[in-house]
Amino acid sequence: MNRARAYASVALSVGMAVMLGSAVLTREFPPFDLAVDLAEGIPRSGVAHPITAVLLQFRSYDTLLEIAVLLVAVVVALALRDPTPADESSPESVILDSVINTPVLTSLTMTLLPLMTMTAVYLLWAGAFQPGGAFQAGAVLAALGVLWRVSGRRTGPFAANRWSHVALLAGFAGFLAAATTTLLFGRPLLAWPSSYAGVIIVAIETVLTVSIGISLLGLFASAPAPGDERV
Amino acid sequence: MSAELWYALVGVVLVAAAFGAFMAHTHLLRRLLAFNIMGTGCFLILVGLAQHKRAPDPIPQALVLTGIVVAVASTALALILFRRWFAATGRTTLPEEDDV
Amino acid sequence: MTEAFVGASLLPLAIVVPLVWAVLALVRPRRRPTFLVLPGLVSWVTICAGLWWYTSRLGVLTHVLGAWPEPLGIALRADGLGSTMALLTSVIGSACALYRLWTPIDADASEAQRWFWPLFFMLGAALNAVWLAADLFNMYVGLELLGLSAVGLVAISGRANALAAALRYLFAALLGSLAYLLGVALLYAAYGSLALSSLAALAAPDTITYVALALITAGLCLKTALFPLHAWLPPAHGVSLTPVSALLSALVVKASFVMLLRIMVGVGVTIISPSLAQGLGALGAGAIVWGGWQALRHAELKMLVAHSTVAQLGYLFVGMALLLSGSAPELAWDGLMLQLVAHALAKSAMFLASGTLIAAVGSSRVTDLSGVSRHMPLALFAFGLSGVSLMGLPPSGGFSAKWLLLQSALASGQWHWAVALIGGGALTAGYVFRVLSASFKQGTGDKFDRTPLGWDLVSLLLAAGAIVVGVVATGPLAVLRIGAPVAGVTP
Amino acid sequence: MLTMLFDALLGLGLVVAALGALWSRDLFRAVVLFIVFGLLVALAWIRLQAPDVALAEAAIGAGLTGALLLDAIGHLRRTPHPEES
Repeated sequence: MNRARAYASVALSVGMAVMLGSAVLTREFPPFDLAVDLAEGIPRSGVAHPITAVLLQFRSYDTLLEIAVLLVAVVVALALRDPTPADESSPESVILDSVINTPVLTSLTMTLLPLMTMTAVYLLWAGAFQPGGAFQAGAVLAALGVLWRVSGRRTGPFAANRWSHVALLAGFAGFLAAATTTLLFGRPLLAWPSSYAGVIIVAIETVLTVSIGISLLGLFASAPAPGDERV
Repeated sequence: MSAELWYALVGVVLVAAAFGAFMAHTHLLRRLLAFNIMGTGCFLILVGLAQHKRAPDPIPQALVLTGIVVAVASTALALILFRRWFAATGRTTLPEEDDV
Repeated sequence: MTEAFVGASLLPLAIVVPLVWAVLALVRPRRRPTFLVLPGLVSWVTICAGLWWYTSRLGVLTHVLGAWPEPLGIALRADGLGSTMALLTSVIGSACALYRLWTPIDADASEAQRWFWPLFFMLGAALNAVWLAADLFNMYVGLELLGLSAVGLVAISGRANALAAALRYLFAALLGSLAYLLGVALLYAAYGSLALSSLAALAAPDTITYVALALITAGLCLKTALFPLHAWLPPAHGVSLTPVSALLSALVVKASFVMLLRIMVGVGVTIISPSLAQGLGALGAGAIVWGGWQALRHAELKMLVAHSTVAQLGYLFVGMALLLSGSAPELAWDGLMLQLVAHALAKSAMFLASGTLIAAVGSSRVTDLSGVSRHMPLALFAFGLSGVSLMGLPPSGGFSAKWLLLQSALASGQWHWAVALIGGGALTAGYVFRVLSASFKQGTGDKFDRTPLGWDLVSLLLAAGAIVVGVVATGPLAVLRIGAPVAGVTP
Repeated sequence: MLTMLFDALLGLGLVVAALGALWSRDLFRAVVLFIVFGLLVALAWIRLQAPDVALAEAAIGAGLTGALLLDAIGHLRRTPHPEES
């Protein structure tokens, strides 16, 4: 790092801090409070937990696009590691390189496996009325998968097989289908009838949990490993 | 000063520090670290400032959840490209940019 | 079912349909899934054409997603600009898709290119999501979807220089969208809403609003590759697969520009000082000169065309300056809109034609084009035709756009922009004739590869579109004025 | 009073961890500090009464992103390109 670069960096930091700090400190009270609208909307949303209501009702379209973002990242990951048919004889070697195989970690994983699965299920279920939901549960599932993989299992949940492919797509495809079906009934996109909304949201969250878990794990597992120099 | 405003100001410091580092570093992993810290600072500002002198606001909190997932997707994508690039050239920086 | 309901239902379909095809293409990724792609293109174009037609008849269309009204919920909104860009996206997207389908499968080509189609449809959905968005955070998610799929498309050509370009593009995109998000966070804190419509009514000239708008402007200018933040663009647009280059240059960079336009004109118009707008315009003028100069001296054909994009984007910012600080904003609006449309058509045609010429010559250097005029008359004609629009010769769309901008500059007494506009035209003529004269030189050899006739066809059609838009400009312009947030503009 | 002290210390800790992650000479240490930073931010989210975000931050922000970065560094170290520590 040369000196000029360091000075420039400090100057940029200070400038940004002054600009943002002055904005934050002079902020006036906003003219209206969206939380009031939100409180009125919750009873009709089909879920009791406000964050879940925002993610899967009021701003569900954002969530739909966000799952698409995740899917794009996974697609690029798959594209850049894409094992050609010739390579498929030894897909494990790609994975095994990044393995830290220790007995402690292996036994730890075995203990954590049921525990983390239960945590994921609990988080998913809890999301309807308290902190939790598809993203947290999916992240726990992914963490489980990462542990599983790191502890040296060959048949991980993201071995490039048909089932993980289905699970990967199911979340987004299911969400998209549930979003679009409403148009057939003359309602806006994503406008589920409020009497069924609770059930639909739980169903969507369940498939999303699995898909998010698989996607996050896929991002981890499909990183090209050393020795994999096909470019 | 409320706790909310305090954390928003911490967010300001984080964004500022990470922005400087992002511009200064050429090592792509260091830039990625800076990007993630900048994002976190941005989220703290979003929630902290919105909740300042107010009840907890679920809307910015939900936005941050979305933002976290988008950030991890971008980070993972960047890492995959980076590892391919490193495997192909042995470089940790972009061409035309010197090593630190 | 009422007409208004049908029209409004087309809004989400313009986004959902490409998403559905992205999923279908992912079920079993293949290099050339012709029978999967064609119905997707047809339905996509049909929906967007319908949306455009309904907008032209009924005015601004709104679709309240989830039946949760703004600002608690999110709405999609199709004004003239939004539905025209959506139609343009489906048409140019389809042309690029056809070009790709006609590309012979190269045995050596990277396997990664099997994943072209899912990314392509995601890119199309993301573009439509941005054109039709009416919520600041929703725009952010749409922009991220767009950025990541675009980076993915650049990366899948697989060569090391494509990886470098993709990485450079990705880091610029990440920094840009984070700056934008920071601005959005401040606006939410200041106004308690994310809906553009409510912010437009509330915006006040205070510190937090200025800082927020500054961050948003900086971030979106980086993503639009405004000079001097353009360094990431030429490599990304230059090394990609030809249809990807065309999509990126014609449409993707415009997404962040349209967002900036909506925010500047919708939220900022009453509080932005004229000098700030002039500053943006000055950078635009800088882009016209710098991009044109670089295009004049670059050795490689696709890099020349990519630098031409840097220059042409400059006109958009000059137009924005005239819109925000001139005394004839209605002329500036019309000129700006035509520049968006005509450049999209001309630039996609030019990239596709360049790809054809490069494939025929087997070299990407401009000097190696000698003799190509006799063998590739159609591709060269498409290149020249798009060049006519880019340099602003009558009767093209580019001419009408630049003529309107010029009139707006003169009516506002802002002569300095007239210099940039005319000088830019001269530079453009320079680099277009550089390619043409190289092609008309007597060739040393006659070894040209055959290229698919379909390639010539799509680039010719797009180039002809860029000309026709100039001839029939009044029709599209009437639609583009619908819902325009500018005083004095009426459809 | 105690909570104010906690907030002050946590905020300070966040900035120190972030500066370490940004400027530490050793890349491995930088990533470890980044993970520490992520866990501290999770605490900050709890103080901001955002338990959902705290959960996501701990699992995704610190956990998964940290794992991804560590994996990438391991990759750099194992590969015989001695360009960067």
